[in-house]
Amino acid sequence: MSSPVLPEETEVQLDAVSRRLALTNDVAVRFARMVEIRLLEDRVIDLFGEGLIPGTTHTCQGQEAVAVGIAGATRPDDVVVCTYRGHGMALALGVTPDALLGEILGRQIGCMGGIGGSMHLSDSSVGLLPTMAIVGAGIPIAAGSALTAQVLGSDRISVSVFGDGSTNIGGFHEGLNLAAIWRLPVIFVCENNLYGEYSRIDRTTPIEDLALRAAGYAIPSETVDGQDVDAVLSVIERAAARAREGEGPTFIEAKTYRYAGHSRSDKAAYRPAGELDSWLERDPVRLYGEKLIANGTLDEEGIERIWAEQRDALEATLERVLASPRASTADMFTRVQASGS
Amino acid sequence: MSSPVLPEETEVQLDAVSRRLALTNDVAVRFARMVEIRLLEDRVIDLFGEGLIPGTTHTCQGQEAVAVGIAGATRPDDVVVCTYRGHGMALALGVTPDALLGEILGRQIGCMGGIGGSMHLSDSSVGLLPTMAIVGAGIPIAAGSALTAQVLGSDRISVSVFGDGSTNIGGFHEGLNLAAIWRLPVIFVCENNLYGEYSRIDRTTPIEDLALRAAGYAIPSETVDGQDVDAVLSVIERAAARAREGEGPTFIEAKTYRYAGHSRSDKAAYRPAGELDSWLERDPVRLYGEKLIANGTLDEEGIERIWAEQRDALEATLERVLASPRASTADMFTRVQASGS
Amino acid sequence: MPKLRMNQAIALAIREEMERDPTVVTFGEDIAEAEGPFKTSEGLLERFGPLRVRDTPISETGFLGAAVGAAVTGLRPVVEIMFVEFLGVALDQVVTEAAMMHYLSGGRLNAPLTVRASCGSGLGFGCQHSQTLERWLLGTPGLKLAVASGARSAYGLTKAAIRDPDPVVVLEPRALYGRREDFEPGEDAVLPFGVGELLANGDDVTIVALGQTVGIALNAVSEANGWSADVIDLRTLMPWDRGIVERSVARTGRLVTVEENQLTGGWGGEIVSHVASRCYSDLRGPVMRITAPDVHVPYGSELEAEYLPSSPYVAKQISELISTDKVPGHWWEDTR
Amino acid sequence: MPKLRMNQAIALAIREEMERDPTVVTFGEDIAEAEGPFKTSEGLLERFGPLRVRDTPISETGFLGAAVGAAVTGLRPVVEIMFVEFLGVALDQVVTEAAMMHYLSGGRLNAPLTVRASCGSGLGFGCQHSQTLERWLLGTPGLKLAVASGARSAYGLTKAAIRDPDPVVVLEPRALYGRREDFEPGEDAVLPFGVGELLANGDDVTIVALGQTVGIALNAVSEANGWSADVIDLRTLMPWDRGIVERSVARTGRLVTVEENQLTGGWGGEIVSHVASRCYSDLRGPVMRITAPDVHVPYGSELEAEYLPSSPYVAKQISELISTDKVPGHWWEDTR
Ligand SMILES: Cc1ncc(C[n+]2csc(CCOP(=O)(O)OP(=O)(O)O)c2C)c(N)n1
Ligand SMILES: Cc1ncc(C[n+]2csc(CCOP(=O)(O)OP(=O)(O)O)c2C)c(N)n1
Ligand SMILES: [Mg+2]
Ligand SMILES: [Mg+2]
Repeated sequence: MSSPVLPEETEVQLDAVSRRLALTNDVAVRFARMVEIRLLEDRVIDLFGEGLIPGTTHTCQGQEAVAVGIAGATRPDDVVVCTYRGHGMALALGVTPDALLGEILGRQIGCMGGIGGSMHLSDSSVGLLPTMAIVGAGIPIAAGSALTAQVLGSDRISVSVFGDGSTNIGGFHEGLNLAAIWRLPVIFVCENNLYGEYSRIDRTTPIEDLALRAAGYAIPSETVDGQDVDAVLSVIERAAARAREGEGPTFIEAKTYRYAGHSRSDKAAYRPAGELDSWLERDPVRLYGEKLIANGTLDEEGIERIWAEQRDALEATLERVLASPRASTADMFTRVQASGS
Repeated sequence: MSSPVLPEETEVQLDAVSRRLALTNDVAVRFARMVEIRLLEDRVIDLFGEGLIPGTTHTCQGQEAVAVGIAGATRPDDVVVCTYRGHGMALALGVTPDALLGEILGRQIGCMGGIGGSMHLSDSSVGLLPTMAIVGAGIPIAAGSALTAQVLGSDRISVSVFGDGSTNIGGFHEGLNLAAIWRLPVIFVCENNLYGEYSRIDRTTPIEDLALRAAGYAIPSETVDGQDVDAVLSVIERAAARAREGEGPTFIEAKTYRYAGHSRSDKAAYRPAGELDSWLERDPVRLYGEKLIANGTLDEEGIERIWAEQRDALEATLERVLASPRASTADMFTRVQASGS
Repeated sequence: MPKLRMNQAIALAIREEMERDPTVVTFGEDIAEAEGPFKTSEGLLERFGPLRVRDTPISETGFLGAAVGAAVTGLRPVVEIMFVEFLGVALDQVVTEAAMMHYLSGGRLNAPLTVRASCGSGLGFGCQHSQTLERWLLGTPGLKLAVASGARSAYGLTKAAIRDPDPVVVLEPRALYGRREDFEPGEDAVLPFGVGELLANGDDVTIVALGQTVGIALNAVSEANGWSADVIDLRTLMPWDRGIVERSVARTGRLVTVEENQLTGGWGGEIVSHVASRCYSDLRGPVMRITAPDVHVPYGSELEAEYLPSSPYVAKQISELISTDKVPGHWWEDTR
Repeated sequence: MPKLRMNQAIALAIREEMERDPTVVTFGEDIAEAEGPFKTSEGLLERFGPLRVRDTPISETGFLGAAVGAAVTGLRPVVEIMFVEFLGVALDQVVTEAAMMHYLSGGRLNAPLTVRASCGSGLGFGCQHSQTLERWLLGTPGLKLAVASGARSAYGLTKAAIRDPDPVVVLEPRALYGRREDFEPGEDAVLPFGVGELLANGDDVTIVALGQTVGIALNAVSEANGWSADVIDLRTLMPWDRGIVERSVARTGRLVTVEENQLTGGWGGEIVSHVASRCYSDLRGPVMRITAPDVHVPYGSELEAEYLPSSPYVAKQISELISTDKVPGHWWEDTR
């Protein structure tokens, strides 16, 4: 599990790894993590609304199962490259709420020191490469991190997470082709939440089944219900096994939905009436809770307790973060170059 | 046939249009044009060998049928966007050998005034947009010229010509997707000559049938024998009809081969033994000559005469061009901006 | 006189040009139905319909390339790049294709294409969404480059860009979209390229500013103590108005550029070099560039405010220059 | 001492670094089986095999992005961009992704990536294959930028780039690939970044050159009549050696930059601005930039030769500067 990308481990980083392992090993933790993501995202929207945060943010309510499924099916020494819509993925991978909210709120305890903001998360201890704010840029980067594993002969894999809208940019095409021709151990996960910004997918993409595109690179593909965490988990597990066996990339389309608008200022008025409601009927957090009750892992009360615990924890975190020091002027200068500035 | 892209017509330009119409109307001219291309390309290689020309050149011996087929199936007011491997396409569209050799030899009579060189041809009188030397760049540009026809309500179409290697660059992906979603009147013609520079297609592209990629944009596709000028012609005619009817883009893969290396300095040692020979057996110029004899259009002697005429014409052209003035220092400055410099 | 926000002024400029010339079309990501992420195309889809006002896929190379192809065949496309950084995935189409079309057609084709891009810091968007990046464009033969400094200049430059026969990039400082300005739209408000504007008059120094720093420079001058300055809004960088700068420096004897860029590679170097070279005998002190430090744009209101030169800082640096005839250190030379 | 061509020196540098460090890999279009379009990777595939030496599809965004991902996870990729213009389709990966990786990881990750790109005029490749384009890169925080001026500096800079923890772009003037130079390869020949080299000594003027103009400047000096010059090969533009330039100007009192770029937006503006600003009191005459005109690089040997500043032209301009203490007009100011 040790990795060449890991420098000295700080306390927070160790914490991230244990959080990750807890999620891998315990389905109740998996559920709790989904709750954590949901609550935190809702809170972030509020914080922006209250004017506490400058800039923008992209939340992922409704997409929790994809993030938790990916995290549950991979190892902390695997690499994940996701996007500006990365809070959920980061938390699922183990990034602590302190580090995440710290970053969003511009604090030094933020996972990149509070000078990146909501779109720029990173934690190498759990394999989260910096989340990039340029659509498509992360796709070839994920291929490249898989190249490292291939060249060094390790069985680490990479996961590239991106949206439906990103399948129209050149980096998608080039990244998938390169991964295919080099047989790289990488899984491409397209979170098809039906929208790229304010545009519905059918207005920008002339096909419905994105797997057709994978065929253009001879990459095997699967489509999965993105609201079902176990379904996501098992499709990723299969793809990860293929990748670790040297059988190359897999393309996975997870059908999902984002409840909030594209970013802080978007009220999502462009959505057809009823669309959100019909997706809410298949809410991934509730569905998973029901499943855990059905199979006897938890009872109603256990579910309620998890919600309550997570609510309390979030408020405690927020208090800690708001009391912690902001990024300072010096921080602007010290991480521009690895060779010192 | 008049076009908003046409400024004042010079003699040479008028000549280009008549050359184009001659090719459309007369199969013997079509054959003569293929001979012209073959001879000129061979001569260009010699000229470079003799040190008469600086820089590089990309010739198209073996691919004549694709160029002539496209020219024969389209109108002079349609738009064609091709690449640095553009001599054949330019001649087929009507560009005169004087304008072409003039450009290659840096003369003011060159089709862009002798300051562009072999990779940069252009003649708006026959719809040839400037040939660009950046792989893939012309693909969205062709889509854009089709957008003009769509917006202005004209029935002009655009043809985008590019190589097999270019199907791996982002501009290909984005250009095709945009053309599909906007239903633009454009035909994408991929000249699959099996190589991108020195790399055989199977080493860079994980699929054999490039039409699979078109499916990723819901673009209908056809594969055609690129050595058979009539086959190319009819596939383009079908696609052109679709485009003019408002039915959107078509993707055509023309299977062909380049006899020479990628560029002036390339001896093509990377080719498997026998590959060139097997393609030479289906030489497009010879095949077409045989067909014209078989159907009684020409006899052996007629074929010979065309070769001889074209040989003489080429030498005469070359003499004229070499005697004509070189581009001058002032030419460097006068065409940098349309608004004057 | 209507008081327009800068984004409204831009939408008005595009609308008027679309009325005037049926070959003007506009497209970009979410500019049609959603009327633009920054509301710079409000009302256009409704007025001109989906043939001329289009949303695009997330395909900067695709739609910029399409704009190039459309421009050389008879349209005048106005395309929006949501954040100027996104040009990084498609720069080729602007600087290597569009800018060479006239040249590569032997002077026969024009590429009358307008690329609008929001730019700049001040809104907390973080390092990949807060730069100005004139440097990617400055120096490209065949291209023109304008930078808006408010509603009035955005209106005038956008209209001029759309009418121009050459490809033009217009940068729009994002932090100014919401600011209102009084001005009279119309033909007289069209701003010619290559003509700077003198916004304040003074004797001791010539300040050249652009985009977001125009307001900063004007504020600095209003706080000036014991000195006065010419303040020039350069408005276009390609071409740039050598005459207005040279004439002013001939009077003031000093030149200061105020830019939003990092120090290295910014446009200020071009102006300063020209003056130091060609107006040497007019100078009575060193030329000076006031810029941001050579770092990524930090996130967070406070740090971002420190990053961008502030009016008090500009005033302080200029005071020191004038009183000592030496260029004072940049603020970060002390800090670090 | 072996007499190596510049392309051989580059291949040797890569080979030695690959021997030294098993995490060094190299890829690009036709660099493996064909050993590079300019033969800069001769022998590498044979020596290191297809896992570490790879041909890529024509996908600059794809393979540059892959290099970024590989770099932050433990490899040291050396990627070739055949002609620097091709960065236009993929600039994002270098300046917005690679250059920000260290910053965006809170300082935890490095992106030790070397991008090699051939550049420059002189071989008749026409306007889309003959530029230098430092301007696309200069000023990008987090990025380093080196320019080779011959076999020796190409060798030393390439090795330093591969060892550097930050992303580095090394530009290789294409016209120099075939030129031979005598030098001793090895550890001592590794060239540190940010250190210029004084190649000639003189009293009257400091000439700063880079890449292909280093040889041009040296020739100009050898033809100089009545004056002598310090000639500095700047070698790296990010960081650039302020010290060597400042010290020289303090002695000579004059600065001239000789660049291959068009006038506007070239690196010379950065050097000249710094000196005009910070070394003002050392100057005894105006600073001067000698450049190409603001046009596309023309095709054809004669025109291309006119485009690039020649040694006699450089000598003439400097003579005039020294004798008149005025900056003479550029050649094209008379011509047009
Ligand atoms: C190259 C580039 N173009 C445009 C944008 C602006 N942008 C940010 S997110 C986004 C939509 C992406 O949609 P999708 O890929 O479906 O992901 P989602 O936001 O739905 O998760 C756009 C257009 C960008 N960041 N980068
Ligand atoms: C963006 C870009 N990358 C690389 C090149 C260098 N290059 C020129 S031609 C070529 C091969 C293109 O192959 P293909 O598309 O099959 O066309 P063909 O040459 O076979 O006609 C390459 C890699 C380029 N011109 N532009
Ligand atoms: Mg989406
Ligand atoms: Mg090919």
